[in-house]
Amino acid sequence: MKRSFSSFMTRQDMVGFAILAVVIFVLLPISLDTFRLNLFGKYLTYAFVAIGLVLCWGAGGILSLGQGVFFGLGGYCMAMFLKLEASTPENTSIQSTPGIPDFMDWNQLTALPAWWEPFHSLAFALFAVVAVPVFFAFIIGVAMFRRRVGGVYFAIITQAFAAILTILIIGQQGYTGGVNGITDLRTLKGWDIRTDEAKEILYYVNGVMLFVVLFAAQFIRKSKLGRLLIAMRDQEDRVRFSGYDVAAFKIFVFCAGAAFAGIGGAMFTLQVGFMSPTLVGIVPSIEMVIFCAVGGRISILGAVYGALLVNWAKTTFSESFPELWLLGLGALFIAVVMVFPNGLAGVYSEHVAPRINRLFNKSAADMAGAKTPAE
Amino acid sequence: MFSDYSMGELGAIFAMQGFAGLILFSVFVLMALGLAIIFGQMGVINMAHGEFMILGAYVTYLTSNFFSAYIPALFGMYFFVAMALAFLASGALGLFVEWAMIRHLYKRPLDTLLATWGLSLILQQIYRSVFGAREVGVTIPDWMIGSLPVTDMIEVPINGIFVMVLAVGISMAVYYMMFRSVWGRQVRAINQNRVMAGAVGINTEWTDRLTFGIGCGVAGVAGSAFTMIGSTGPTAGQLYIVDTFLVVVFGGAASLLGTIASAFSISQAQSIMEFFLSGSMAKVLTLLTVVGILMLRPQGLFALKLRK
Amino acid sequence: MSDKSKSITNTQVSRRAVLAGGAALTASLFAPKHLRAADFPTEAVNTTGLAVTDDTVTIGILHSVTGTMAISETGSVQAEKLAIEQINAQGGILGRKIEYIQEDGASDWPTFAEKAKKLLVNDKVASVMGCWTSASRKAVLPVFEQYNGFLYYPTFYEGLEESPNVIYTGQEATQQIIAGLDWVAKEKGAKSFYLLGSDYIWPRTSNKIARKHIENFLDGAKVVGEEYYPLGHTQFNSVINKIRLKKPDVIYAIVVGGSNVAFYKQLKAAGIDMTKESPIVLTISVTEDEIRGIGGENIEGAYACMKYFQSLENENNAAFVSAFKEMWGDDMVIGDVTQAAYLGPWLWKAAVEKAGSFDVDKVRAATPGIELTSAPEGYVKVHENHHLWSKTRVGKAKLDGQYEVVFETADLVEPDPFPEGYQ
Amino acid sequence: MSTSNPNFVLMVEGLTVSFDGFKAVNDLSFYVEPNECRVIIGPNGAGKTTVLDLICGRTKATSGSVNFKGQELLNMREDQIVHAGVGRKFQTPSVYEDLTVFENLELSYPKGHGVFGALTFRRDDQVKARIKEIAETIFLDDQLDEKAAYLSHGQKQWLEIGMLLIQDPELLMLDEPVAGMSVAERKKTAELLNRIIQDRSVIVIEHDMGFVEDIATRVTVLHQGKTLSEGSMERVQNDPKVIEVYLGH
Repeated sequence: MKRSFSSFMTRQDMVGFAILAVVIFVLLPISLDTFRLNLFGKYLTYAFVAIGLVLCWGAGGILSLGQGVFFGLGGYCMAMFLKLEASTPENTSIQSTPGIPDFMDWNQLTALPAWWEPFHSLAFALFAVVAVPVFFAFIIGVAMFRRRVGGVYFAIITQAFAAILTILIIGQQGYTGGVNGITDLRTLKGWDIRTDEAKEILYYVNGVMLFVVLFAAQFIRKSKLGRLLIAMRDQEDRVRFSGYDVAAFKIFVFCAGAAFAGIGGAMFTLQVGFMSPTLVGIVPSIEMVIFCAVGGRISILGAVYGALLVNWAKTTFSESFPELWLLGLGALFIAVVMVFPNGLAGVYSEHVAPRINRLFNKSAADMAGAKTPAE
Repeated sequence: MFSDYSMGELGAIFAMQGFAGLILFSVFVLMALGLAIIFGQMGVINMAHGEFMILGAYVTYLTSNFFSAYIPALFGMYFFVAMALAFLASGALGLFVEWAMIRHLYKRPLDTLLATWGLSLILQQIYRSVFGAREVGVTIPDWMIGSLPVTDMIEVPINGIFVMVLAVGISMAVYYMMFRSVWGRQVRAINQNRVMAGAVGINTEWTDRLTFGIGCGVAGVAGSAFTMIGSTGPTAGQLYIVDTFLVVVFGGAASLLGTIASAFSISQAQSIMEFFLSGSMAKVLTLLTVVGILMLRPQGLFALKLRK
Repeated sequence: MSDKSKSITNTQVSRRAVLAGGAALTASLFAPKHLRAADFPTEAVNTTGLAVTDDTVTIGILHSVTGTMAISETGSVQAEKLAIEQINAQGGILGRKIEYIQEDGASDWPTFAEKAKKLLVNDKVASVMGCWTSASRKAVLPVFEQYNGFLYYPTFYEGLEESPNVIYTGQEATQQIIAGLDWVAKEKGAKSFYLLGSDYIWPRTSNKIARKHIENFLDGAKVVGEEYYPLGHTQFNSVINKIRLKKPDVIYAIVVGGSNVAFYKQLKAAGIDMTKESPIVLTISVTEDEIRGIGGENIEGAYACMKYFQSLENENNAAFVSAFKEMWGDDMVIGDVTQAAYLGPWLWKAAVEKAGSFDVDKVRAATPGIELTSAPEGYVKVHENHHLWSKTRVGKAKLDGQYEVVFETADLVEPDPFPEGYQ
Repeated sequence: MSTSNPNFVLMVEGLTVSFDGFKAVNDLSFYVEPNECRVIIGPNGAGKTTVLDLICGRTKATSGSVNFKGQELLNMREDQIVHAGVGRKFQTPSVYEDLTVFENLELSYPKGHGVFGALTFRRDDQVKARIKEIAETIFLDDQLDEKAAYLSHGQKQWLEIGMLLIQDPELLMLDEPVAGMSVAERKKTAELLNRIIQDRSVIVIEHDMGFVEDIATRVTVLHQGKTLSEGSMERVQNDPKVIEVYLGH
């Protein structure tokens, strides 16, 4: 047991996870008011996407510029459930067809479309939050990876998907809420998600979900599959001729990334209170890549810090110097690529960790002696 | 849909619709040529392509203001000066960007993509600070406005003809440069075998820089031409980016002819669908078709089958 | 700074001229000289913990300064700042100077919601001037309702909304559409219409109302085509050919943003000379602001249906235009929304002074029936449904980028955000 | 056509591939017996590497048949061909530079090759013992925990051979295994190859004639995508056609 755990997580990993847990569950809640905490909760939902990107891009070399699609699909699935709950016949009595979401009424729909019906069920909605993004990722993955589309081509085609989905959502406003998105979400099974208390609870739920995803990602990375991804990135042919079906692995990791993004999207909807096509398109999709790059594309913990840091900077800078924000963001992109290709995690492991290790090892030497040797 | 019209009217409409498809084709060619040079020959993804185009548009705007303020007599001719200046400005910026950024990233195409996206954000903000957030209105010389009546019913927009002539001209110029000039030979040599090209005395560093510069310059000319048909604002470049990439990728990255063929097929598909369907659905269907075909044939329309 | 104070003196002079001219006296114009903060102790005028001190009151400005919407929203920010400065020069509200906190929505709806919440929860602003697109308003609406904020929203929009926490200073769809269609049918004898728009809720809802009106209320008129293009679309040659095929009397265009520029340039280039009025181009989405990007020569002859044009001839407007240019530069143009945004602070001031309190509930109660005789568009009045009574006007675009007003309704048009028979 | 013949492990018949009309391999046939070491030689561009690519599925053939122990390989995916028992070493050493020698070998261990197999793969004692054994064979048992990036060129070649050995293929295909090696390394490699070709069939592409003589059971000479000559080293060396196009130069 001990042995398998140590291959799952080194001592250094454990320290990293513990620090992050302290930051998310202790430091942020005690130092921030509910409003700021909710904001950080929103930032953390992007971390879900960034973690998925670490697996796909950092480990597997598959750069998707369409992660917003999966984030959006997850978010929309959640939003559809909440919208249906908010659209009771009593709440919507002024509409010509009470009981359907307001935007449908404005678009002359007189009945709920059939594909909305299952979203009356929370269980189905939660299932869909993961299943719908994974389904689309699977289709895209099979089509692309079986035909060995990769690299830049994959990036551009996924970007086109982001564009297509945005146009579709905006164009089919009777069914999707159009450019306004699905707004005015109120309760989850009767529990008002807009109160301060609910926001705090949702923040913690979000934190727990994030750790679930982090552990899943850690499990994948530390399994043989994780090493295979790195191997594929460097020598795809060699992996193939060692008897692996490379496409299947890529499809798997792409689907995993999509599932993470979908969960993030659902948490976004819950915390922010609406979902709109602006979170699906090309620009947010690329921004999600930069969260991952800033954190360090090879580190799942780095991805979380990257998402937090960039979004915090975005909020802070755009409050004080809105005009400079884009310059800053652009410079950040360039700097991360040219100067810190391994992002925060790289800076940490190259400059900070060695020093900490020196300190840590001295005191840890005694402890290690007390422990039963693991290997 | 057509029962109320005479054959003559229908014929005229279809002729004009065919012409609309050709204009769209020319627009696509202009958008994509610069990118095709850069992506096809160097493997670099330039996400700031749209911003290089908009630089050309702003140069055109400045030139038109200069002419109307100082030499109004020659105003009708300013557009040609503007295009040359647009080429030089975007090209010069391209040379600089290659030197400062791209050359460090040749082995990391995905990273180039991110870095140039960062560049595009910076350029957008610079345009916004310099020219304001609003679109600027570029005054077009009178002779370029309006249309030529070919028959009683068929009218052909002059700026459309201009864009077409320009697209043909630039394609020919690029073709000539690629296949007849020393630079073209060097570019192709580097594309095939960088180490060997360097060994036989080709200055690969300078050739790369020049290639990137020329690609950006062509984008600038395209941007200059687009002031006639589209808007000139800090974020206008973003409108073109998805279409441009799809045209290049669909054509098969390494082939100029492929780019032109792909521009032709996408523009015709879009123009025909736009005529029979509503605008948004036409766009979605065009994109889906292109993506669908790319999934079946990822190497694009015109990639050569090569020994691996 | 001296420039600005001079401009304010000018407007005061002209406002006095308005008064002398016998216009109705309103609280907002006449009262300031008598209101001193000391007469309104803070604990009395602010019982809900808003950001009100003994000599200041803080409000929020929430628009996009960056991103794609910055183009459109800049004018609104400028107008709101001008109004605030003018109000302060007159002594403020209840003897308190207005201070503002400006936040950037960055053309991103979640950011709007986030910043709205910050303004209401952290900054405790007494009211907010802000939003431009419907999407941003929809995003902030739950926030305003939850925290009982008060928003002044300047844009003409699709209607279908009536929030207790929003005052809509722009027109809802019927106010902008119906009078214009009636006019073009009566004056120009138009019978067939081609409806065209960018693909999102405002053009679609507006065209729906237009279609109902054309088919049900205009004698013998019909809609011969309806089309939507994605936001940012730049190629309109195909639809122009379709229009040729249908030969409508009127092209009713609600294209927005960068698409606008492309549409009019290509329409002109395709040989459709709008000055010949065959077909007539009627739009509700092109203000003077947009013409700057399109170019006067490309849209000359088109008609726009708005409640305000910069060229409007009245003393209020003359003062407003000159003050605006003094503050923001001579090359500024002022569109419909900019004027509507300018009304926001003045309407709020009038409501606060009528209520004698900054409390949102009291201001809300005082708001219906508030009148502004000093409005650049002439005279407006707040309806029970939180929209404004205002006139509808039709302008004809000129080469210089201004509109020539060719028609205005005789009476104020009643706002009707949920129009019966149009849904 | 492709009836299985127990006398042959591999039967290549009428194999053809054309790239835009250029036939890189043209109607090629040859047969490999169990435990045979077949060396393919030929001038540059003769199609040697392409033949290996065709057998292991890296390049799709235009026509012909490749029969391995009764299975038609041309319809199979690369990984399926590997599982059928064909191993392939590339011309330039291709090892996973970011992983350690141990991990490189572990990934080639023939277990856990499906997605879920890979997720649940455990590094048990049997795996460790096997890796240790292979590492000793390829002279790398001291470098197990080193990243592959830090190995010398020759060591990388050995590592790749080790990665094939751990799969225990019945047919091993090596593309220029001694290219770029020092004399000492070359000698060690020949020794290694002689040891590992004992209990399997091997196809080797090689230029170094001394080395070929050391290991070859039979030699096939390719020229312009076709067999020019086939037989023992001695016979091939004395074939006038071969002398003309290849050895004579």
